Amino acid sequence: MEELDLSQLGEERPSGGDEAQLKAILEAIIYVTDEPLSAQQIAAALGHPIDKIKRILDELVAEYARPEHGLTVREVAGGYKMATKAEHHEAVRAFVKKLTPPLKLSLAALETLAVIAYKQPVTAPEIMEIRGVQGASVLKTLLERKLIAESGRKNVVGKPILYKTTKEFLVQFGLKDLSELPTLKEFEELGRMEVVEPDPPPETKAASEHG
Amino acid sequence: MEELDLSQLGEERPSGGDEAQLKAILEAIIYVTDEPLSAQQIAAALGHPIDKIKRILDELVAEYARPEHGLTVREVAGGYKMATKAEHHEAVRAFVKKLTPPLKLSLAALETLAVIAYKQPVTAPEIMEIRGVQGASVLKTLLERKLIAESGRKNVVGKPILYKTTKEFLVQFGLKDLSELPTLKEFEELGRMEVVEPDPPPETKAASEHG
Amino acid sequence: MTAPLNFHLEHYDGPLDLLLDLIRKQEINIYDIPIAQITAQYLEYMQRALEMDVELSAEFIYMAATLIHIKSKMLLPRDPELDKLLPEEDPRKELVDRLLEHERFKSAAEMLHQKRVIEEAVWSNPQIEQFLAEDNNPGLAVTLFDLVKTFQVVLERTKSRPIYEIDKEDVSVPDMIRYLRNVFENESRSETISARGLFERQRSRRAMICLFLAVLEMVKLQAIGLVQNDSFGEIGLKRLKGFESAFGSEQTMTVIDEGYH
Repeated sequence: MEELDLSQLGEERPSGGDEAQLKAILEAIIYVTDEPLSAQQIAAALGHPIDKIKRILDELVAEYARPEHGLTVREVAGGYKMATKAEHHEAVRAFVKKLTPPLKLSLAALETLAVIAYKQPVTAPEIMEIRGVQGASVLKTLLERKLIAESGRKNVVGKPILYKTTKEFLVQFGLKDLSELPTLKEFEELGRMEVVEPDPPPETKAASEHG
Repeated sequence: MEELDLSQLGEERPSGGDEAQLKAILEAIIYVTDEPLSAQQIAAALGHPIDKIKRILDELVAEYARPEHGLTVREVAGGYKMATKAEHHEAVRAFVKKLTPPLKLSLAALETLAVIAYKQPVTAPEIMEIRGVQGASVLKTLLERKLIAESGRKNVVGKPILYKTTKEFLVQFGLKDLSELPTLKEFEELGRMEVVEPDPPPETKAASEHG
Repeated sequence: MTAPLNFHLEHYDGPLDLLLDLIRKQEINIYDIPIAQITAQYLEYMQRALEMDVELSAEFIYMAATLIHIKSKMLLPRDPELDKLLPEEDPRKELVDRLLEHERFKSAAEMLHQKRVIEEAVWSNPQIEQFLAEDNNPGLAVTLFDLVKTFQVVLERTKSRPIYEIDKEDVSVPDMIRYLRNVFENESRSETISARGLFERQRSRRAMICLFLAVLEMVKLQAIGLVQNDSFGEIGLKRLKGFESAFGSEQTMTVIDEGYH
């Protein structure tokens, strides 16, 4: 396939007259970089006189300083950097806190959940046996998230608790019922595992269990 | 960290200053977050009516669309997101450091993705039928990159897994929603136009087929 | 007939791709495909692929059969009277429909590619990290696919479980006694359990030593016995009558726990 010619998207060489264009480019550059960029660095990279760059940067600083902007272009450490205005930090922080977090699971939790999903009902020792990992279980996390529930006790000495997945589990993974879980055979048919990511050495895994 | 009472942030006090304040906060929020945020999410978290939030967001979109801005507030995957404008990519590229992880897809993967995008939910055998190729290994790539996801099973013999595109697909391809995709009919018309009718070379005349 | 194209032998992603390319490159009207010509070219491609040891999948051969079938159908003379009553469908129609459908999706793929090119020229620089609370530890946002894949990985790991030293504090003799108790409880009463099997399942030297001591403890308690059917044969562990009285209450374990503390 051919590369799309992006010059069609309306880029013109920033000429002396086209200050709006240059200002736009400066805005984009300051947004994109994490480290403060000095006027000199920018001027050198874009091939424009430093005075001109400095003047336009100052315009940007002044514009973003207006109260209707929540962002600011600041001069820090001899360079320019975009950031949120300090007076809105609490509002932003509160907002971020309220964002419904996606279902996040540690690798250990995901492994445990996978074992329960496919082997249910199953006891904690059995899960550990399958996972080949000893140490603190993540069952509590999964119970708290209502992804698994207790399902009676196994009729062996010690009567260990059996675990199964819940309705919430089905909802979270978009399953109508458990029979919709892909079988391992189906998974393998999706193409041989090309061992994409090398398995972390077992020591690290065991260590992270305890951590 | 104390929870800030967001209702202090200018609600129900219909003065221009408050609206400017709210706009500033919206700008800061969109700048900060990595997932596209829907107007509804923002309205719910800030405790403002959605109409008001939507109006101010549209103002932000319009303002950043002006050519003197190098940034844009885009509607992607049902939400709003800040990014640089594509037309400045050459100037910006020099300053970018590992911001967008590359997403390189093979032609086979793109075709499979196209079939899923248009026919979803769709099963692996149906995809293969359209593409005229066996082998589902690209499905694994697409699943791994979270561009597609399982979507239940089709109620036919064998209960094959159905696939659909994800929100990540919309984000990666810069789509507001699926309805933004051109219809398949549009492609058909494109194809028809390309058929440079008469004048087939003599030996290809249909008559020679039968003779 | 000589092929008008320079075939890129490995280029085609399936027979539909090859056919479309033959048709479009020669500017053939897709609604009136000269089937004999295309079939010949198609077969020539397959021949060349064969010569160059390019592996062609089954669907290339199936398509060759389809083309020959269509060709033969078109050669059959048709009864003009019957045609009036029961107009026969063009034998090429089904193939043409598939080709057109395939082509539409090729165009769609091209469109997606162009959208990606634009997205690759767009950068976003979220700064959410600065606003995340410290207790908001990042985890994995997971899908069903992740779940299956994880299970697969767990099973793979079970197969090739390596021996490694785990934390010294992790295994003790009482642990191993409990482990053995569980093993026997899950087996039928008369079953002999292979000692070698039990030891092979251990993942550290310490675990093996603890298991060995645990076996001795349980033999001492007369909960289990050792059996060997022939002089150099496998050693097996067998549950004895004393098993119940030894483990019927928690008392035995309490004593052992204290003894090894």
